[in-house]
Amino acid sequence: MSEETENKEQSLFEAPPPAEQERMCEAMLFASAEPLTRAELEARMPHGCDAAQALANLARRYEGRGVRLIKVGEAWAMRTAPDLGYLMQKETVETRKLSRAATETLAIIAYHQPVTRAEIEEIRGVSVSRGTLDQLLELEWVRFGRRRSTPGRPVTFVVTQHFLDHFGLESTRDLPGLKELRAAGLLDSRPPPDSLTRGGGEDGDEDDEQDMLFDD
Amino acid sequence: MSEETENKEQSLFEAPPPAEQERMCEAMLFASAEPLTRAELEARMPHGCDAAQALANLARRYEGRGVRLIKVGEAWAMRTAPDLGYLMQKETVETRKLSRAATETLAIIAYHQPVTRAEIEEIRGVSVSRGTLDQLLELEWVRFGRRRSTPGRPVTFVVTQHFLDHFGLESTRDLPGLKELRAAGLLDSRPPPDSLTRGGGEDGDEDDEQDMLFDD
Amino acid sequence: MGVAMVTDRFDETAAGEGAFDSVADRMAAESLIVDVDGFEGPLDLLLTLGRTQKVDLRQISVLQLARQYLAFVEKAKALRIELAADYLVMAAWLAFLKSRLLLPPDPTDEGPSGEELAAHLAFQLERLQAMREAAARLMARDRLGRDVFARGIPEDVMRVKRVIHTATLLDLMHAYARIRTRDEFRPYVMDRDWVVTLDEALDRMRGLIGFSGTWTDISSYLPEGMGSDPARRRSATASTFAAALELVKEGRAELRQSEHFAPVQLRRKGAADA
Repeated sequence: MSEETENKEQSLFEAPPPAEQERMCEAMLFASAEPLTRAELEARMPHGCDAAQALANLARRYEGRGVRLIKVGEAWAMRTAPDLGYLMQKETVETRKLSRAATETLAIIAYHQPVTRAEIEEIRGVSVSRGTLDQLLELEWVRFGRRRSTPGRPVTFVVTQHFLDHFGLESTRDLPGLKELRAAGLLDSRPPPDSLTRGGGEDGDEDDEQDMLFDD
Repeated sequence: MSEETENKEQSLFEAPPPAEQERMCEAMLFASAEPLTRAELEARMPHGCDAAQALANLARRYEGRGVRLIKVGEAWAMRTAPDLGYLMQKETVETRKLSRAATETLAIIAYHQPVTRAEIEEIRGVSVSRGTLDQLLELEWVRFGRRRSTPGRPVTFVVTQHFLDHFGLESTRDLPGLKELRAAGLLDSRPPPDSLTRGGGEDGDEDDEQDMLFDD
Repeated sequence: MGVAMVTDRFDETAAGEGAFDSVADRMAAESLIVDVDGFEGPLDLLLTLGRTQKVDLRQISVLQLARQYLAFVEKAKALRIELAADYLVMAAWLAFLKSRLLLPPDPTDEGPSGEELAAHLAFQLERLQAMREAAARLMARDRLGRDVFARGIPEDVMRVKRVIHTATLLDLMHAYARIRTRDEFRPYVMDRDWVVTLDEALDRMRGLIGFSGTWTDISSYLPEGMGSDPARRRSATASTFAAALELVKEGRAELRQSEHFAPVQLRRKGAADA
């Protein structure tokens, strides 16, 4: 094909103007209760659309409004402004209050992910009951990550997009106090200084592999 | 908590500014699972608010946007703009091979055009179902040609420019003749194995019957 | 000498706050013991005990903490409260740690020093405390469904399936070749539409023979319309003749031929000679 025909073809599929693309993203995000990724948006838009630009425009447009465009991991969602939460009492979802064990376990997974069950137990100094992890998995705040490439290939746990969405986080890098905790060395994996570990359950060597996920 | 009490205290004296009331309605209408009446909105808003004004402002603000404020009976709701309804569909495209009956019919039209339905049937040796021709017409590979000036003035079929484009032909004259087909090994003793897979039999007559079965 | 050292060091700490410690330890142990079940394991208990020191966890006296913990365990024993095994394991470990911290380092011992062990315990406590605070901050965030809300009337995305049919030029060639050469590779079959079978002939003659009292040329028994198609006529003649023989065999008919190549004649058996 010659260049001329190519150009003609391209113009046939010219993307809609930016304002129109913004409208499209607005409609799709409004219609969805779940966050949508850029790819998901573009898959439904006409050929040649750039959702990234439309999303940026949209985020600006909704600044300070009653609803906002927020980023959740790799996806985007419209959510009500947090200061107006009190108006939505009718919409409030009664969630079972999480036990202290569950909230601590969740925090450990979020800040230390990917983390094995043994590592969670090492940090909390107590064994993790099956129900605790089940509850977090059921809430879809936590999922199984990759297996560790250490002996026994233990399974790891990581937090999910649901978790980010629920707590209004763009990514795990935005976890409150993450920087300070890291600076204080409290997110390091520091194996016990000897083999005389208490409880006898933990395997010190296993921790060596636990490099911070957040380093990237 | 403190914000809420503050709001309440404030409401004792004066209603929030109009822009704030608009934000409130926006958030409530976004989050509500059903349309809300003006009374329902005001019941949730601080004392002294005028939802009617806020709704009017909101309706104006969303004019021409991807979502609109609409009235449902006595209540209000936010809905996707009707012209963007197509974005709420996820189209999955499945590619299928053209049926044998359709391929044969198409081949006959390409080699013998303009050709009537009766002529196609004579060449194929079996009747051509309406569905087969409809499919080819729908694919825009075939269109109606001139009527024959014979008794009954039967309609003829010809292939389209689209057909030529799809098959990479300049004209139907480029279609190889029987000699070339034979030279290319396409006429060797037996039909190509893939054409036999469906019926499984080697009996030509049986194949014809199969064709008719699969015509639709 | 070792004993002297212990006394020395113990005195060092005891001089300032030793007496207070023991009272505080006892009081702490007594108030906590009621709530053993409320603790999430020994580390949690240690953290709670550590808080009574009213210092930053980084400056915590692990030695004092060990004493507090051991006092707690003693108290529990005195009250005949059964502690879970891991509390006792921790007690044993802390007793070991205490001795390490109090005794001068043994040059033959290759294990970690008491200070190293104490530092790690302090780290663990600080880390647990940090995670606990992080959890609280996390739970206090604006949360979806409580402070922040998603779309109340989500619109479902309809799934539309579209089928595209395709064919290649080669498919087209194959198809055309198949049609145009159908006869060439037509397998051999007996085409039987011009055949008159023996059964057909027999059926026909059984119906006719009853009326045949006189000698009749066998050719008159052929089905009608045989004249035009010689192949069919041959087939009909053969099967009619065979059927005639069959009738003779059954004793229902008689056959005769006056000479070679003369017409074969047939009549009903038992008919009177003409």
